[in-house]
Amino acid sequence: MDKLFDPKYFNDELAIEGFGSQELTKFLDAMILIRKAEEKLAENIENGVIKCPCHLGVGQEAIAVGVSSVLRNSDKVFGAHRSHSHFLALNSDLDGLFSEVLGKESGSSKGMGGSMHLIDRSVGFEGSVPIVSATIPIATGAALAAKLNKKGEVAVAYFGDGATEEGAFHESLNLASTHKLPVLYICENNLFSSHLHISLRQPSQRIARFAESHLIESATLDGNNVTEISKHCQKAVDKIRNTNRPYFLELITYRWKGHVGYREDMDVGVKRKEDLLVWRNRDPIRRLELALINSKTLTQDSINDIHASIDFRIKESWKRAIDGVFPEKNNLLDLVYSKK
Amino acid sequence: MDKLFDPKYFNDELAIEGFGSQELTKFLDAMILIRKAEEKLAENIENGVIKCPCHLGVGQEAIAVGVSSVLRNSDKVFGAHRSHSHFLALNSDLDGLFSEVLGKESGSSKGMGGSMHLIDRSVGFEGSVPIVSATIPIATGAALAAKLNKKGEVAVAYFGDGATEEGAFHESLNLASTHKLPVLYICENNLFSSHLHISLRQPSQRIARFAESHLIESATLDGNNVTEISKHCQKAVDKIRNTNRPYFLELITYRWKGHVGYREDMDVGVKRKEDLLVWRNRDPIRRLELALINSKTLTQDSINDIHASIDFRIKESWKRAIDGVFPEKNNLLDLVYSKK
Amino acid sequence: MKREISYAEGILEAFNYLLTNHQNVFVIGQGLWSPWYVGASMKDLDVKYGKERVIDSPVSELAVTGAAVGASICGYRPVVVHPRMDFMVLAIDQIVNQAAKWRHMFGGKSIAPVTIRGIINRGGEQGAQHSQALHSWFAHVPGLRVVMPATADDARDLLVASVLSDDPVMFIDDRWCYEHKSQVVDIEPVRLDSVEPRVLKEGNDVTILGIGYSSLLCLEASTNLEKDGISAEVIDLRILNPIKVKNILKSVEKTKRFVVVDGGWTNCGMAGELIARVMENISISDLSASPKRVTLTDAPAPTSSNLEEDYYTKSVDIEQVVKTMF
Amino acid sequence: MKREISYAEGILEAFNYLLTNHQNVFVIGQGLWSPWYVGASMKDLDVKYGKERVIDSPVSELAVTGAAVGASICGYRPVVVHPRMDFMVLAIDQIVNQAAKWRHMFGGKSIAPVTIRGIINRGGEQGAQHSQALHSWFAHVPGLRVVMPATADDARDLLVASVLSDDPVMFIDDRWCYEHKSQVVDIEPVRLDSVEPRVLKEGNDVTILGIGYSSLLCLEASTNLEKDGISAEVIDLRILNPIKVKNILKSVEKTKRFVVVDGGWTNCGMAGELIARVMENISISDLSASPKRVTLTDAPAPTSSNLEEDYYTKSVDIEQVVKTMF
Ligand SMILES: Cc1ncc(C[n+]2csc(CCOP(=O)(O)OP(=O)(O)O)c2C)c(N)n1
Ligand SMILES: Cc1ncc(C[n+]2csc(CCOP(=O)(O)OP(=O)(O)O)c2C)c(N)n1
Ligand SMILES: [Mg+2]
Ligand SMILES: [Mg+2]
Repeated sequence: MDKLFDPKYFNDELAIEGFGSQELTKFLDAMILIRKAEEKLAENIENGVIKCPCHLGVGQEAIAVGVSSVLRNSDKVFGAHRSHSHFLALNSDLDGLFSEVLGKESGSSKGMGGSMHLIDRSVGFEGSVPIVSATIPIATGAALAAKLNKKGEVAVAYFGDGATEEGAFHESLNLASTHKLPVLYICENNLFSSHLHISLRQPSQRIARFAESHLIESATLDGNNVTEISKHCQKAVDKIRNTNRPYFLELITYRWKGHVGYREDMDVGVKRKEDLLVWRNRDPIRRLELALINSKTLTQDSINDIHASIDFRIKESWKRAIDGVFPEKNNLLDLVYSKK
Repeated sequence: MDKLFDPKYFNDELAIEGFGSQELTKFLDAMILIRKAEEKLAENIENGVIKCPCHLGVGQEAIAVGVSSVLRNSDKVFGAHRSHSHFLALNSDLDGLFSEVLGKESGSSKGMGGSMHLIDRSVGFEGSVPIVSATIPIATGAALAAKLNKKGEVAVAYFGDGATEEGAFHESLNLASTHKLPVLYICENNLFSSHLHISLRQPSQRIARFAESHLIESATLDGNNVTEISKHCQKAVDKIRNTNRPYFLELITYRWKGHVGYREDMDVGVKRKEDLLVWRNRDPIRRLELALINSKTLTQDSINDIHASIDFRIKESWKRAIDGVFPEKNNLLDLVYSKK
Repeated sequence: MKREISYAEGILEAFNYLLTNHQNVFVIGQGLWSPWYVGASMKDLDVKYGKERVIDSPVSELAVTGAAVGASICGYRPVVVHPRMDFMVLAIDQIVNQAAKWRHMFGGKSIAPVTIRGIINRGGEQGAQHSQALHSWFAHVPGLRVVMPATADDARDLLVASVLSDDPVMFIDDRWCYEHKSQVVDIEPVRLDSVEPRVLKEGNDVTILGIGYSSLLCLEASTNLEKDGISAEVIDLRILNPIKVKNILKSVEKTKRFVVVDGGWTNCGMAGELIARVMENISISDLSASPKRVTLTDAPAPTSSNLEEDYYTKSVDIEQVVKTMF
Repeated sequence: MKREISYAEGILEAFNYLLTNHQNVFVIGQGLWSPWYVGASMKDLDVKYGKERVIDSPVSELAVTGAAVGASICGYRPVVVHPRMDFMVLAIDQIVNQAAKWRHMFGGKSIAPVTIRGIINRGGEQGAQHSQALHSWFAHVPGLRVVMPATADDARDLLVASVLSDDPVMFIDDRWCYEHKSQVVDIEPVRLDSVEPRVLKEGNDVTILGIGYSSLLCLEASTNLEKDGISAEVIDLRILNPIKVKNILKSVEKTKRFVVVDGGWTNCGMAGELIARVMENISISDLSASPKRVTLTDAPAPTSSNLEEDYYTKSVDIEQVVKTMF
């Protein structure tokens, strides 16, 4: 357990038994897409094209990809402020993301939300919002709806370690545990909330202890291991669907960029260059690539092709986003109330 | 542990070793005073003289008496909606309570607060308020003040099992644990929040599990055993003063009256006559009286004298309260802002 | 066929109607399995519709409200019940940051049609933390529809309309209205956005606008004013946000005098808002006196009965203010 | 000796003054050990005064605010910093139910002199949940003093006055003011309850009242209006609760025209309140035009720069409204 928090460990190639090459390639593809999409955003934050605050999740790609691999479109997924990966892992919709970040009409929220308000209901991504912890009760309510409608839906809430310091988190866990609601809580424990390390905010680094206190089954895993996450989530989600009980998954990870914006070694004023160097060895993408090459599932060349093709998609999508139009002025007032 | 929640157990005389007869008599006196004061209130709620909502704690007297027995006047104590006992255990001020409940000028809050807003700063009772959980962060802040002023003060927060469902409770425990604040959390777990039994509100009856999740030292004890509470609190408070660390004490008890008002076997519409019958056997007063008689510390006669003298004090105090005057009309506006 | 019902019965009829006719309606909140604190307004709902659809909750205002918001996003029409507005403030993030903005910030792709029943429960020596009337706060927030009925028929029909509205609605319910009686016919759902301020009584000399329970006080005052030869037109605002003023302007243009009565505090309250609305929309020469407002005493609620007497507005206070305008 | 400082420097000077001269002052909130989001306004405080008195906190708005309230009850003078008002709504119970009522409900036997610094941080495509200006809400609450400076000298002097006041104070700070510069002399603490609305610029034809950053817009507008031959008197409200109107009434009686500009939403907002205050206190014949208000667009904040352009008030919007009154 302690090793999970120590970046010296878990740096080797992933175990890939039980996964087919197609599935593994999909994981790799999805993670690279997310990584490169966020790097594109970083580049355009730095050069000033993007004005909207962006919280990048570079380094944390395995989580969304692993979790999404076991979900259905009818499940209800909610994100937070750092949710590009949650969105892209479900729909690979670069255009929707890029345009949204630029405030364009063609964005996933029609340019009304920006980076911090993404939505794609067609794949069950029901929305992300930046008020820390706010979607935890909302996802819990989606689980209540799922329990009432008896269609076997699962609700998913993504949130960070910082969010567990908000009362809403604890209230929600109690509600889900008491009323037996089918919700999967995913805590991306990247050890930081903005500039503050978890040791300055909580008496223990292990968040799953809260699930235990609410009698919710839980596990703490390597958040940079997409195959393990996928395998474990499959079991968890099956259990949730069968029992209507919540499940809590804590995933230990690390973000490579600052809290907000494009910088690498600065976190809203806090330097952490040395730490970052070590944590980079736990790169979820490199670890999967290693496994794929060593197991001869893919060659370095085919991996290079994947990179190249994603680079191309990103370039094209970014161009479309830049060329897109802004929302009509009347949206400002017309969207406040429903017409019904 | 489970036996604590089962009213069949813990019905015998108390262990009194280590306590002097004077101290034991003080415990008894204080508990009887609280019991009879609340019965006086019940009588006057029933006959319509009291209009202000009163939450009576009959049956839970041992807790406040045990806890208060180890506190100093410089400690900072905060209560909630059911706090007559917390107030009286510190100051025996019947006049202040009775007048306050009647909204009289001579009340502890000058008639501005009623039953749910009691205060007596001379003994460190810093205030009680009925917003469930609200004084938990406030007491935590009093502990922060104590840590800063380095005078060895301890902050105390009394609250119920229901209050632990509020986010403020969890946020506070994390704050106290992380910042090492000298606060004693006292959870009076009477198994009910208004009409709802804890099993309908939480997945476990044992509240101390939350202290564990926040890495706060804790214990769960019989809440109807004044000697054990006093002894344990002495240790806890010493530890808090020495280490500046929080401590959490869960005390299992049962209230005999309804959630609000004078009724015995009805709880805001919920009948629980049978349960109450069994729980009455755990009467904290009778158990101490038994011990005192069996150990020949007091005779039945001297106990009867205590009862009689308290009856008299209550009668006199109630009369004074009834005869008291109402607050001046100008208080309404004059108390809104300070003059400085 | 007309029948007379009380406000509390109106609420109960609305719940029965909604739970019977709309499978996606459910109710959640504290006390629902023993709803003693809301009089008869929720009697036996859990027995009739089951504890799965009438859900009592832990003491967790924020998560419970958020759960209702979440369920509303997923196709349900939940009603969250907060026995007191004072407790509901713990849930403001979900009401104001989430529900009220959900549609707008997602470009209209999702809605959060939750109804929040916030109850004003004051008087009775309950004091500062159990007596607040914070309706003006919610009226301040774009995206939230705010409803505050005064009469039994409105209580019923506007609750139905609130739950059927595609927007989040703050339905504010004043315990002091619960005994008020009015005539009703069978429920015919109306669209919430079609509801305008309602003229409760016609008159010629002064327009008295009430909000919630205050409207009943205005009616009372108008009856007494008649004896003094003053014919007051009484209007009940009903919808606090988004606000509609056409009826009010028409009335003020006729009477040339305007008084607003609100049971909330003065500063940034509903009463001042209505004075401002009227002033920006009529020409000054249409008025024969400065507009006035009657509001709650600007202090926390006291407990002492002696002070409660002064604290809350009585119809005679309204009468006095009106008389100064002639 | 006079010096010129910026608003952000004014805040920093106030903190330095308070932490140096008052041992019972401490600061708590999110980000205090890395206060990048408040510009230079809190630079190095933790280094200078120690992490025991400048406390960074977990993401727990409610408990942290409550802890400050508790410490204030026990003799301290804490300043709680909320980087955004949007987050602060999670702490409303402690601000509104507890601190604002503490003195009154305990008969004056205890006070809660906490200062809450709620920051308005909008624009920059931050969107609906990171841009709110909810000052009107807090102004609604008796027991809470609400301060909203526009200028650098006020930022400094009113923050000092807030912390030294025996009442709980909501000190509202608009990021858009941070670069504003003004002349100051050395700090001479003033009593918060003696502070009145301030005439920033004298004029004869119209009174334009601003609130916080809006006051700076009003100044800008007044300069342009001069070119059109309109002499505007600009007043900065400064204290939103309890409100004082003497200076404003005097000005309106002189100019006979009144416009209020506020960066908050319309309904039950500060702008409407001031129209009501003026209307109830002057005689209608004193006005030569209906009073007007300029407020924020009644919608959640958009993110798209295209819409932000329309969403926020510009000085030209004020000019246009003023011109319609002549
Ligand atoms: C209620 C609230 N408080 C504070 C913030 C400011 N804030 C934005 S993100 C963040 C850090 C949250 O940390 P965590 O939940 O661990 O997520 P991470 O950023 O690490 O992904 C904070 C404090 C906010 N958006 N909402
Ligand atoms: C924030 C808030 N929510 C709800 C209530 C209504 N209420 C008053 S007391 C109470 C029960 C609290 O139960 P518990 O904390 O166990 O205390 P007990 O009444 O058992 O002493 C409730 C729900 C309230 N006063 N405040
Ligand atoms: Mg984190
Ligand atoms: Mg209890």
